Amino acid sequence: MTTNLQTGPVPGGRTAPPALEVRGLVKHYPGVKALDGVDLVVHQNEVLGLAGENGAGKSTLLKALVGLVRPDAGEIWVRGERVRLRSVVDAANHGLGMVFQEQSLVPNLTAAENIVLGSEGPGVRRGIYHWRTMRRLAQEQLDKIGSHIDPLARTDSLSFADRQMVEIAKVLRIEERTSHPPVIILDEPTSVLESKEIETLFTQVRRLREFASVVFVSHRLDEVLDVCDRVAVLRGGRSVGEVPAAGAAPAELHRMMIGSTGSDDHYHDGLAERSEEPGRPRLVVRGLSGRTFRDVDLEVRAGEIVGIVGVHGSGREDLCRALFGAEATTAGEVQLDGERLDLSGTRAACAAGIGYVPAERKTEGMVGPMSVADNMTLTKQQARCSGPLVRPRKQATLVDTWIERLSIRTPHRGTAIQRLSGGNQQKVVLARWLVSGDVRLLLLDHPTRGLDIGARSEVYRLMRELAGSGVATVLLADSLEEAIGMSDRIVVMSDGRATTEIAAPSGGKPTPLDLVKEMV
Amino acid sequence: TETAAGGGAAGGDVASGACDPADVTLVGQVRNESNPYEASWLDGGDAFAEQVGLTQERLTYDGDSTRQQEQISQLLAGDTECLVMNILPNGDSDTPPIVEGAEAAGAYLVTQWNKPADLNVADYDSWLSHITYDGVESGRQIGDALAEAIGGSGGIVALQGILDTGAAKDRFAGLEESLAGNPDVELLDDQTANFSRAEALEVTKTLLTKHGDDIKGIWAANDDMALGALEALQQAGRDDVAVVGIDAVPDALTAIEEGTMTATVSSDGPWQGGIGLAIGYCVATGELAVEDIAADDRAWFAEQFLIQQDNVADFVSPETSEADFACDNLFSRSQGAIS
Amino acid sequence: MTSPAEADTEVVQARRPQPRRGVSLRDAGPPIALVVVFGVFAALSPGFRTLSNVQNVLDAAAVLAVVTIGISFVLMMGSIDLSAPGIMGASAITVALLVANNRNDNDLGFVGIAVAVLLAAGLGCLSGLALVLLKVPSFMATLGVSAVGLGLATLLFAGVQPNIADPMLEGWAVERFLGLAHLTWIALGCVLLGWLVQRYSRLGRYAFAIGGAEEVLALSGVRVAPYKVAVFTLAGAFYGLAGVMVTSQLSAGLVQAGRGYDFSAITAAVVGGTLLTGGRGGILHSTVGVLLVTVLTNGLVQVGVSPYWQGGVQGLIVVAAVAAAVIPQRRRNQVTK
Amino acid sequence: MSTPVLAQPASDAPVVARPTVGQRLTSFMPVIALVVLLAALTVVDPGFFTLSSLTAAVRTAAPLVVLAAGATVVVLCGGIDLSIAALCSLATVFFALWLPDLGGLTTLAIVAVAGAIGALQGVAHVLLRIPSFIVTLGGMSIFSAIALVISDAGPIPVSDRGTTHWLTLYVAGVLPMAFVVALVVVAVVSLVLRLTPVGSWVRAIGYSESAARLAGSPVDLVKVGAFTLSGACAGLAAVMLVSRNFSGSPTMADNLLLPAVAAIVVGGTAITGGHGSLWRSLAGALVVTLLRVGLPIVGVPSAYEQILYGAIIVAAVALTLDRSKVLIIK
Ligand SMILES: Nc1ncnc2c1ncn2[C@@H]1O[C@H](COP(=O)(O)OP(=O)(O)OP(=O)(O)O)[C@@H](O)[C@H]1O
Ligand SMILES: Nc1ncnc2c1ncn2[C@@H]1O[C@H](COP(=O)(O)OP(=O)(O)OP(=O)(O)O)[C@@H](O)[C@H]1O
Ligand SMILES: [Mg+2]
Ligand SMILES: [Mg+2]
Repeated sequence: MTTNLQTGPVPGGRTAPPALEVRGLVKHYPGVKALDGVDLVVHQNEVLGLAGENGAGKSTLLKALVGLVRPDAGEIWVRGERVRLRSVVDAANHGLGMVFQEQSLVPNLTAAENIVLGSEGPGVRRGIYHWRTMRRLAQEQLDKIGSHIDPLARTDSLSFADRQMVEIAKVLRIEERTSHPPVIILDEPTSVLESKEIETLFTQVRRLREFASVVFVSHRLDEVLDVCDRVAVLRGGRSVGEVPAAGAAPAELHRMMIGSTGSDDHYHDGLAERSEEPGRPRLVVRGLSGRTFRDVDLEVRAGEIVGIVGVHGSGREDLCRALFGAEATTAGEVQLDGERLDLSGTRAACAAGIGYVPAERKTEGMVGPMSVADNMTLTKQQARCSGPLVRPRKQATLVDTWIERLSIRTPHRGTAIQRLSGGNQQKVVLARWLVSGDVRLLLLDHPTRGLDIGARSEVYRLMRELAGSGVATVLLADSLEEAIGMSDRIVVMSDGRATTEIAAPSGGKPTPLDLVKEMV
Repeated sequence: TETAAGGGAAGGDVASGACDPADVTLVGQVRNESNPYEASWLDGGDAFAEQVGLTQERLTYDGDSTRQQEQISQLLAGDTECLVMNILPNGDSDTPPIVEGAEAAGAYLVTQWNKPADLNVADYDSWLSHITYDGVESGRQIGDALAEAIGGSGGIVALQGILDTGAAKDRFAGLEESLAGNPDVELLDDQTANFSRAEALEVTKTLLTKHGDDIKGIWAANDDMALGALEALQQAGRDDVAVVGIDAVPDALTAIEEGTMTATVSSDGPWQGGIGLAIGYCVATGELAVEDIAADDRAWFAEQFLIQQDNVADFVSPETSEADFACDNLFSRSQGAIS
Repeated sequence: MTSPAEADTEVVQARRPQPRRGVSLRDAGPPIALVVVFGVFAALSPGFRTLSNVQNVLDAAAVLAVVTIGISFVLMMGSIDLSAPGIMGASAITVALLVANNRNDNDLGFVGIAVAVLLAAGLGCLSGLALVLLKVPSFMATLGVSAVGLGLATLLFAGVQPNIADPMLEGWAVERFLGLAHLTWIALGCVLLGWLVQRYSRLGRYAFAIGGAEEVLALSGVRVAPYKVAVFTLAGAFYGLAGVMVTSQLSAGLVQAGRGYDFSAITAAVVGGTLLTGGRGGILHSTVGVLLVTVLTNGLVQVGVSPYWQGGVQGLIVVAAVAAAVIPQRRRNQVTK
Repeated sequence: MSTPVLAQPASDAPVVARPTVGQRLTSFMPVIALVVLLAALTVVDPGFFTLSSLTAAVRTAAPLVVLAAGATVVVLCGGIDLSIAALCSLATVFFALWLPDLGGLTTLAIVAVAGAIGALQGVAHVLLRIPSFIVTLGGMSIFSAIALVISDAGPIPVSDRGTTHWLTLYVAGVLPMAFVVALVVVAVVSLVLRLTPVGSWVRAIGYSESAARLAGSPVDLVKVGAFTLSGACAGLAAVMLVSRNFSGSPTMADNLLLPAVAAIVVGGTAITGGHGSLWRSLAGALVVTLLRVGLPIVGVPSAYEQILYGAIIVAAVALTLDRSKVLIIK
């Protein structure tokens, strides 16, 4: 097979012009070159995968394609015509629509309103809402993706996955907007979905290919290769190449992304380094009950990683929050290293040596406008203070060390964390619990959500390293594979109860199927 | 650390004013220009200033004590050599700092309405005079007029002014005196409506539902509230209730003329605006020496009249004549010293 | 660049709720508080529970209701509006000078009222423009506009109280229909109008959405600036009408017609369940809040609480009512600002 | 199998994020606004720009600076304190009542009690989860009522002026002591915020309270602390007012609420929390004071004064707010 890195319109009218073409796109941010001359071609009726490390510039590129980022240089061509995209509406009129990496729905509106937002068409006539029409328009979109959500439900009362479906239904409104075949851009749509929902999504993507082009971003390379026709790779803001999906291996893609080889079975990296002997029980939970979980017993030994799996609504997230003192409990007792744990608040939990990485990074994990350094040292003041006073020098050294150790891509420790790519933000959040070196129990809620393979391996390595040094870890994994790969033991929760426990030693890992059977 | 006197021309010998009449600066300060009484006060000041060929600097502080103090200290930080101030302090507590400031800067000061009882004008050189109306007397006068209007017996309600002002307290004390003299008149309720027409409207409505036909009369600590009460009565379709107020604002006089309101007590805004400046001007230009002002004229009650339907015509257009402000006639309206 | 979906805290709190339509239990706090407060006063004071006092309470709520409806749209957007005193003052004086009055020969009647409301809408629009064009936070923009309004009113006032002689405008406060003053019916009409706008107009729903997640609207290609300006303009118009209503009640145009209405309206809206952070509540919530506040004011007089204490007791009850209303929704990691 | 074409990725040398000239300028905007206003007033009335006039202006501004400084920390935490003015009035009454008994200790007692009252509001806010706007609005009316009742609805004269005399002195003959105290308050609080972790906690809470809490920051403690400081500052401002007015009165400071909040916003502190500083509020308070006293003194008629005041504070905020820090303006 040959590589086709196209840099211009196909001469001689061999075929129709590509649906979308990008030439030499450049975008600078203070201190970062997010895009450094990206070239990209999306053909009609194809699904193009876009891969690249965290911070490679994928989101920036895609935002430029829907008019949200004004590029410093470069050209965008849509169906053989050069366009300047000034706004989302502009882009939509050219048939370009996007599902954003971070969810972008208005929480207090109905699903129907969100779906038609900005392009209500007959749903709003002369500024007056026609709820029936609105509902019908939304229902049409929801039917397309086979979702059974009530269009008049308030969006904030929907589950995360349902909201994702609403987003997809919303972007499909593009079809209604232009007569041309649209280009639908999906920026990491799967990172928060479960396997069943992912399947639905992929069915949609394949359906879309019949009449549209799709750009698809994901850090799960197997997924990318599964659903895409072709995969383009970005690195450091540049296009570094592309491969046809058919027959390509994740390892190959990975090599292009980071410039060296890596393996896809990274879950098992470094397994050998683990000591096989978990220590004494560190966390002991007895009959803990809360709003969404009941009578949970759980034990985690020092140096052990325990995965908790369960579907949405199983109560595992609230259990984690309760252990961290961020959710009220109604009954039960928790001991840490034999001492009764104070569950009255997050501060007590931190003081006891518990660390928590929340799933909602953007609102709960980090303080966007504050610097990387401040975010990293927000919890452990002894890490940056001598006595009551902050020591900027000490803080700087410490933060720089961790930026180095976790290879966090940031222009400077003083950069606002919101300017980092998602993966790098996550590393900072993790680093928060590591800087002081006194954490005994880590509660990780989807710690690898949105991370690229490299960062993921890094996080895995870190987790193992920490486990090796005796830290007990509770892991709510991104996928069953991750749970299986990383955990020593897996607890299955359903309906608020811990129902089963499955051992997963490095020799005898269960299969995902084994788990699914227990979960439902 | 050392002490500095805040002012420019500090502590001169103020008693012997020797300013060129053209050099005198006239300042009148009231709460705001958005109520008719105080606007007419400033207009009276303008009229006096014109009379002596000067202009008056009009200051307003929007009923905000701190802002009044701020303006005065800023004013006193400028040229105070021939400064004459006719001030309406926002409350009793605002008077001492104004007086002290003026004394330190050597500016000629006349205050009106509000003064703590224990602050003695004669202790100061540049605080020339304090003028007020006898609130207890006015409160009692309209109380009596009200009692008479309802035939000497029956229930009344009182609308008090801003509770922490001396005027509100004095006037209410006057009402209590009147009640003592009219044992058959019963005070059913007293509420505050903060001297405000709109608040008086709401409070009166509520009192009307609470006490119903028992209310025969409404005693209001000023005309604005009385007018609000009149509106409430009109809206409730009651025309059997007598209403009294204080201040003689034009609308109240009209209401008395028409017979909807029973009585008010005159306060003469234009005269007040002129007289304060006139006293200061006469002292500043040397036509009057501070030591020549009689002790009784340093703090005095100005003449006031109970206005009822029979004499209202005399007050509809209050007039001040130039003669009122002549240097030898300044204290002609005195009803005696404030005891 | 705005980041997409600063995902509203609501999203975070509502972790795994049941899909939900329309009204929910968490809205029930303020109405319950209203019923309780009403019940307590009715038990304590025979004067309170008379029909005429209930009419009186409704009449007394009229102006506050109109102001609160206006402010609710602004609060829904997550902005704040302190311009009511200035705008009401300007409109009160304007209408008093345009209808039959004792200062000039104007007798424009209904047109005068319309002009006053338009002027008020214009002042409201000014707040909106300062917000979206100069990017001045609404707190300051509206405070500035309030000062401008008071200045205009003082200029027009010119030292002489304009008293109105227009029979229609005077009649609004005096004449009754089904036991309620015309002004009260006007206020009820405003409640209905506000509710329809909130529920069935793009302006209302977008105001709601702006409070929920402004950035998302931009991502969806909605230009929020015009809607913000429109909301402030609408609010201004409501304040203007309220100014006219005060003028009708007092038969005179007062510069201070709107004094204190800014904070009472915000209190009423918040007591009714509108969040100052935006995105929750609405006209009906605010109406309940207005009734609660008015019942309190009236009840404290009826019960005979000393005027010295009334303000304090009212403050205490407001805090207690809000506390009671939020207790059922209290969560560990809840954000309260 | 294909051979992917590999291009060389750009080596991204770490760039140190230095503030640009523009960014530096925005942080000086409050001062620039102040200077511009002063210049404008001087142009209108050259007599305004004299040493004694400026001295009077900063002396006047002192209580406002202190009030605004305390409330700024609450605003930085994302809340608001509407009770400062009423609490300050109440504190003036306390001062006048207690002075005969406590003598020289009165000042300390007032600051402590006002701080404790502030703390009480903070506790109500964090424990009951009532928005600070409501708690402090309630506080405002409750404090007013208490002040009215205990003062018997009238001013209470302070005859012993010795206790507050020091506040009326001048440093080096020109700098009013009250203003120096205000500067010290601003400086000390700023330093505490800067040199201890409290500063980043405050900002974290202001920007994102839930993230701060999940990072184990002492959110509730810091908030209660902010309200305590705000209350204590109201107490200190009360002492300054008493030193100026020789009496305590139940409504003395009531009208300082909006100017104090205006000072904070004019300084460029985001009313939504997170971004801002006490120095900005200091400049803001001076701007507001100049507007309050300057406009009438240079001879602007009352009606136009209000219009100008409105226009200028809006313009000042337009100038001072750093929009790169505050993405969404509500
Ligand atoms: N608004 C911004 N201001 C400054 N820098 C930015 C901004 N947005 C993105 N960047 C920088 O541009 C680079 C590219 O970011 P981008 O979000 O496009 O990465 P990405 O490939 O989508 O990463 P991820 O897989 O983590 O989502 C990163 O280094 C990021 O820090
Ligand atoms: N069939 C319909 N007809 C009219 N309006 C509808 C319909 N369905 C939904 N809506 C709109 O959707 C809204 C649902 O959200 P709404 O804002 O009312 O929620 P809420 O429960 O009142 O929220 P909150 O508790 O925040 O006040 C309805 O209030 C209404 O405005
Ligand atoms: Mg991205
Ligand atoms: Mg609702």
